[in-house]
Amino acid sequence: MTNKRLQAAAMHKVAEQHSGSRRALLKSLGAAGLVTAASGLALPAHVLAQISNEQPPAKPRYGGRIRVATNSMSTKDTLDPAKASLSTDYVRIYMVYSGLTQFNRELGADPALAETFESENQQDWHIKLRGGVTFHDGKDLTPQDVVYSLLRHKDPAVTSRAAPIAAQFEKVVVTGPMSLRISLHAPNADLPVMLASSSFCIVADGTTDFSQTANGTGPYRLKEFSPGVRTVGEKNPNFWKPGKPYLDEIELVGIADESSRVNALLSGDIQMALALNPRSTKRVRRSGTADIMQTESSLYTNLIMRQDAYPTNNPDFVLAVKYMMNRELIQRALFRGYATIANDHPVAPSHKYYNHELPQRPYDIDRAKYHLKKAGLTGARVPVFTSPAAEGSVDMAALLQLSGIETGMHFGINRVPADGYWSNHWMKHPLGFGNINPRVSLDELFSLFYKSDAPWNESGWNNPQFDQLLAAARGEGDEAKRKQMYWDMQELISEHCGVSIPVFMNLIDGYDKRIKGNFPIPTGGLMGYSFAEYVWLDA
Amino acid sequence: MNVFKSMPLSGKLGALLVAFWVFVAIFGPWLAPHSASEIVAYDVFEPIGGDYVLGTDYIGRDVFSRILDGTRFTIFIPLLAAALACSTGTLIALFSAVSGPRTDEVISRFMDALISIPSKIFSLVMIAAFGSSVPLLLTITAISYMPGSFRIARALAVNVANMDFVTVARTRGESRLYLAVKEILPNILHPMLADFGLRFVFVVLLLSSLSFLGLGVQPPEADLGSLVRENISGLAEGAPAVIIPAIAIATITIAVNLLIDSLRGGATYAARGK
Amino acid sequence: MTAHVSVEKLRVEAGPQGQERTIVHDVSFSLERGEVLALIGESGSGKTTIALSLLGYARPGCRISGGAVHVGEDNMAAMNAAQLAGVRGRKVAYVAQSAAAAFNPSRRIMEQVIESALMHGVMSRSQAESKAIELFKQLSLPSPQTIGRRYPHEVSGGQLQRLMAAMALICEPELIIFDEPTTALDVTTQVDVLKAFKDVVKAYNTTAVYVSHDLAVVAQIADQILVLQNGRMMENNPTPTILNHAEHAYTRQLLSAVQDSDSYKDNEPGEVVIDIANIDAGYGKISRDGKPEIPILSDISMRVRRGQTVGIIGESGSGKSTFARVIAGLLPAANGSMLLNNKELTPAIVDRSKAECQQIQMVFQNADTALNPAHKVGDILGRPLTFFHGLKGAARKQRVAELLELVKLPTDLADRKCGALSGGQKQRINLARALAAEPSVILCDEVTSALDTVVAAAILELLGELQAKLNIAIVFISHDISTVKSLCDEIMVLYKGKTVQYTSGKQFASGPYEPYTELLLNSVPTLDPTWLDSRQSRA
Amino acid sequence: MKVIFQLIIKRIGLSIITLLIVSAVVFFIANLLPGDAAQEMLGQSATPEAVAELREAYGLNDPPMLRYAKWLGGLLSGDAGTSLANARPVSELISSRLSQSLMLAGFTALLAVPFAMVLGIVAAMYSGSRIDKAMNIFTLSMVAVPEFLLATIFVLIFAVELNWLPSLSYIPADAGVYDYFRAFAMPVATLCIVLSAQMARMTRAAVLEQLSQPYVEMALLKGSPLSRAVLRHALPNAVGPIVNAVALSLSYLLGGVVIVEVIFNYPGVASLMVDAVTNRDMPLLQACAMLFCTGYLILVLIADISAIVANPKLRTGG
Repeated sequence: MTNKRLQAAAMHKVAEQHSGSRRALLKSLGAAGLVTAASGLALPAHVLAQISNEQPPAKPRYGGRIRVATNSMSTKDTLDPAKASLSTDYVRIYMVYSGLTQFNRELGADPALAETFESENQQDWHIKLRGGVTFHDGKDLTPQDVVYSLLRHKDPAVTSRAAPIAAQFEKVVVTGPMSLRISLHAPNADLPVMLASSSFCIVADGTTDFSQTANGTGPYRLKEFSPGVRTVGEKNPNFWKPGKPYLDEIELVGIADESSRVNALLSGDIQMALALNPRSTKRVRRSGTADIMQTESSLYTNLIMRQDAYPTNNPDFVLAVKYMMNRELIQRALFRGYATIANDHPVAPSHKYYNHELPQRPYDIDRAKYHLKKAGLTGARVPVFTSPAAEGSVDMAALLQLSGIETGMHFGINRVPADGYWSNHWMKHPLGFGNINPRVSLDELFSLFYKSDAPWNESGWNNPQFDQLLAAARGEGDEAKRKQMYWDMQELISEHCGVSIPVFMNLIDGYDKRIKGNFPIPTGGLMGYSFAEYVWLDA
Repeated sequence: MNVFKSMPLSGKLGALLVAFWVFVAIFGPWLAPHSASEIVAYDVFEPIGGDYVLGTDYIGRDVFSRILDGTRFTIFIPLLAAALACSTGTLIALFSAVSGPRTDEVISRFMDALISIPSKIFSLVMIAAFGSSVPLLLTITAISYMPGSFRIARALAVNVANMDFVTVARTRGESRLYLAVKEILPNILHPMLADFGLRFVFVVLLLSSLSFLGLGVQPPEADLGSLVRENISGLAEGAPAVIIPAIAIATITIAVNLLIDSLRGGATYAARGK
Repeated sequence: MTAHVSVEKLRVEAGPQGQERTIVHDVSFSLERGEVLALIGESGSGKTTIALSLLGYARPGCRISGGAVHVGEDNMAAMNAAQLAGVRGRKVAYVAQSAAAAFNPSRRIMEQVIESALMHGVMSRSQAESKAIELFKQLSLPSPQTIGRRYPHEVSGGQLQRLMAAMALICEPELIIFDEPTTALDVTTQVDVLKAFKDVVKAYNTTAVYVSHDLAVVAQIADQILVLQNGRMMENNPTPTILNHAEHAYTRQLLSAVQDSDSYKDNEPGEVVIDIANIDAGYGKISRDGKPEIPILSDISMRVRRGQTVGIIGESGSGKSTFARVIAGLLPAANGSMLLNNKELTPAIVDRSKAECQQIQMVFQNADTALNPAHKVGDILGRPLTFFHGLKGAARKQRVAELLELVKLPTDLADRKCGALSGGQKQRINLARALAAEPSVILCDEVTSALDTVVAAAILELLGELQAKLNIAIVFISHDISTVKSLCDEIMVLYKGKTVQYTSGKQFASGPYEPYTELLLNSVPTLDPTWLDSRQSRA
Repeated sequence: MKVIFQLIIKRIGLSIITLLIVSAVVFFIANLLPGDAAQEMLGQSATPEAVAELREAYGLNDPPMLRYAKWLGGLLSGDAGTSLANARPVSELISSRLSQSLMLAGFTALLAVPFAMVLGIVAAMYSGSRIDKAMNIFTLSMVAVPEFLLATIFVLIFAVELNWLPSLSYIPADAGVYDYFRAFAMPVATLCIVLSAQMARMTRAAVLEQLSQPYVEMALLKGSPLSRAVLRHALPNAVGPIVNAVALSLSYLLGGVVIVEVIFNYPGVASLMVDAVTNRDMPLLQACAMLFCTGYLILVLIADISAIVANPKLRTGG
């Protein structure tokens, strides 16, 4: 299939970029058992002292200006890392700011502003900052900036998006001229990964006004910011990564309409585009001037069956619906193959803890009929809420409706506007769709979405056994046991939880072929939103 | 039939096309070879004349079936909405015309206010508030185009209200209701019919605009505008999935106007709303 | 000497292709240079159509289908559009019936008067303007130097009509067509306008065709008269022959309708139906002393008895129609008193009872606008029957038939809409509707002025018969002094909202007269061709 | 001139009433919207506590009438409020977008109005002829294509295939005439087609009505060719209804151009208002509604004034 070929090509390209010294270093570290690639990162902290991505192999070209389009923009656009909530924001934040750590392509975290990131007990973390880092306004980076940047998330007035995570911080204190300590309420091995998210990027101490200015340490300085219109960044000559960045200027815009985004890419008005539709890939690749970059991710759109509502609280109904999911068709028709079949749990096959012994749930109308009959719901009419906000959910619902007719029940599709979906519909109806972004750590993913008291326990699932396993896994030192626990949890979700996850969707970005230095980082499109420091424009 | 015979050629063409589309709208769902939501082919955007008469759409559904199924939305919602908009607009205009200047002023200002709210944004708010459904789409489009109808009907009604025969009825001591319904209304019906045709087109276009914003009829159902919208990515390769529904919309709106133009003998019509 | 203008077997057809009807049948006539021909006939007789064909023009929907129209060397019927444009306005000019409508309201008078001169390039702008001013003087227009700077709505109807003559004469054409140029004017104005026309035509030795329905007017100006009926020539003879030895019966009928009778009415007075005393009425705010801001009527008193007709006479702007509206309650009087059958009558119609409304019925001038075109005759007549007398079904039908018989119309008219009826028929229905209410007084506002002479005479006759039969009171409003004289028991002359003279019909027949009444009486043309020349110009 | 002055004074008074109605209507229907700015701000990660706090901070816990009164009070004292979504003054957000919208509207009007007038006048002059029928079909076809399709077709042809024009309407900071032309060509063309049809049909109707007036016949009988009779005589008198239709059509250019703004990524006020709805940003939403209403009223006023200027009878108060 074309898509396989493409993937291979992409991998090949990536391999090229990462040949040489950097690749060798990683390999040696891996051999030493210190790097856990593509994982929930429980690696010893001193490994983070290594700088990755230091010297790209191909000769980068300096200079040039590109325009990059994400899939949204509005007056809600922000320069405040704490408020960043959409892809456009993430890109903008990573353009202007740096974090203590940053994501790499193997789903791990590399040190960034933190030179070292160490902990004995995974509860008290000691951080030594990189020296000689300056903010865009010339001020030196100090531990006080970091303390301020982390603790402001706990201030309700800041209305931070990361407040639930920041709640784990017990104390953040300066311990030396360039060092500080983060004390957590409970151990968490994933802290370095969590701090790589854009929310925890470092701002200058005392900054409260983010409406017009952004004073960060990132690769680009803010030149222009008009919410809902554009953001322009110009090269930061004092960026702390020597030799970077490459471009003189990046203009960031949002183009909500996908076909406009593709057209803009093909007509050369933009050089990179986030989130292309699988259906557009053929056109883009045929153009000769542009290409696509595919990022396999654990992004998924799931059907939520609330456990506190009738009839979705009936376990047989849940199973019936899971058997009605025509995963192959969804993967093939809806995503043109740019998706990986999922097994009703949120762990992607590429994950190291993926339970590959759990049998794949098939599309099986007979079994669906059986369970439906057992639930006494044959012939029932159930409304299902979908929205363009949850990518692909509208078409998935249409397919489900067809399966439903075969099985002997009717799903009434209720498409509601993307506008207000998350606050007003998500998790509020017996049957509706959700859309969950990739999370690096399974602990974070399960804690946020599947634990009985998780803030976004989408289906209202309550399984004490799962909760116990989750708590145990967090503190489990033995890798094999830990893996077994995560396997068990996947099975529990797949068998009992009121969510059905048909496929994981691959992220597709479009880019002008002159753009070089790009590779997938699975936390999001456009290299985990952090393309700005990596790419250059070939002549 | 006499009416038909007396029409100019363009009117006959319009009438035939309208009849054709109304037929499709009524019987289309039964004539469709496939279910409108069934994915029948792996290949998307297939051209005309393959296994599927009008090719396949963006996920491999049968375009022919989807058009047969979707036409009824593009015919009946605008038909009803335009009828609602024109009738309520006319009734309010009649009331306004026979009421005192103060009531008239208040109603007119209120209508001005409604006109100035962009219809797409109004729809966005209403659909966000109540969720999309055919009755709601009807209500929204009717409300959006009612003030325009009102403006025209009021202008006509005020003219008629100054005619001597209305004065005669006034001197008889007739009630306002009688003046409005029996004396004025029959004389503004004809121009309002023309307005109705215009409004029909506006509703068709508003519906397709709404589908662009993702606010149209509930999937898997799709009106013709939604078909154009959902298959727009096939435009570059000239997919029939996007071109045929667009042509269908064009022929429907043109046909309705040709028909109505010929019914009023190509006469002029008064100012229009938004 | 060859004829200057000759029309041979002119045939004009109307209607769409395949359904033509002939509206002018083989009309022929010829004129010497400087001669004036009058085309006379009722509406629909084809007189205007013939006149327009002299300009090579047929109104939309009509076309000249046969014959020749020679003006000098040119055959107007055989010229193309460009040739016609070169002749019109320069060689042949046109004076339209309503100058108010034929002047472009948005352009200054001078522009329009000299337009044809400039278009045809016969003189420069300054030459044309001085020529126009000269013509204004000749046509006895006030302030000839400046009147051209005004807009059409800023001058009076009589002045406009003369300005239009100036417009026609600007290029000193060989032939002028006057199309009912004085019909829309008040009698006192008509005299001056006619005189001006006559003088100017004589001064320039212009050939003229004068279209009119009024024999008395024509008698003053024409050398020969062509009588038309239904598009056919009835009689074409020199004026004295027509006036004194009319050959055709139709001509004689026309003559008799103009013949001034010295009869007057003097009915037995019945009891007083309406008693109006010291009425003031107008528009705008009413001041403390009961005078409106814009007064129309002041201090008017009138008394109408059963079986009597009171005539109200005045020119446009005299307030005579306003008076009818005041009585009907459409324009509430500002002060003064009104008694209906010795009972106080409230000024505003909204405060009147149904019975009071029923007692006073109004008949409007223009039956075209007074009858709802959407209703059937039966409904128009039936509505007051139901409304006032509660008649329904067969009883109502029966009464409608009786009413139709009463106004001498076939009873099968009840099922027809009034759009297709003739002017006379409509006016009868208009009258019948008023009678349907069985009122004690009927207000007739210019009921005959939109009708042709012969038809008008029939309506007046009917009115007299009905009054005798039903013993009702009539208020007869008109600008036509001879009609009022012959019809009314009492006559009131209004001028600028005030009563000039209020006297019995008997007295009115003999005098003495107030000066204004005298002027009115003397302004009515007679069939004596010397009448106009014997009048002294007022202007 | 006195008449116009009086008209303006009267209209300002009535406009205030209309604007009040608009604000009340918008406030009412916006209150029907589920969720509020606090929820939208926090989005998917909202916790009830955080929402409650933000709600308090935004003053969303006040009863609706009080909030409306506060907003109205602020507006009367010249303060349109602060955007809830990004804490910038609403006036600032709007002013930057408004100039863009006005520019788009202006260029469109400059092109569409004359184009529509020519179409309409020609059709009226040759009414009933083949030219007229062809124009009728042409104008109908123009409105019959959904504007998003039209815009996309333009982009595919002129930007993607031919590469003549940019697919996005960005105006560089140091833009020259050519840059403006390139940036505006497609959005303006799209809107022209959407709007011209209607205006052309109205112009035709208005001119046709004047053509049946006696003074036009008079002009023809004075020897004026048809074109002169139409242009010099009929047209000035048709100005009233034409400008009215034009005003109504142009009022679409402020709030109705969402789709064009989205497709060409043009930062205008229409998409600003859509943002305001999405973010439940009431002060911004209200301000946009006021703006559109004012725009509409100004257009109608201009139309009425032009009708008066074109009509000497109204002009002199006769």
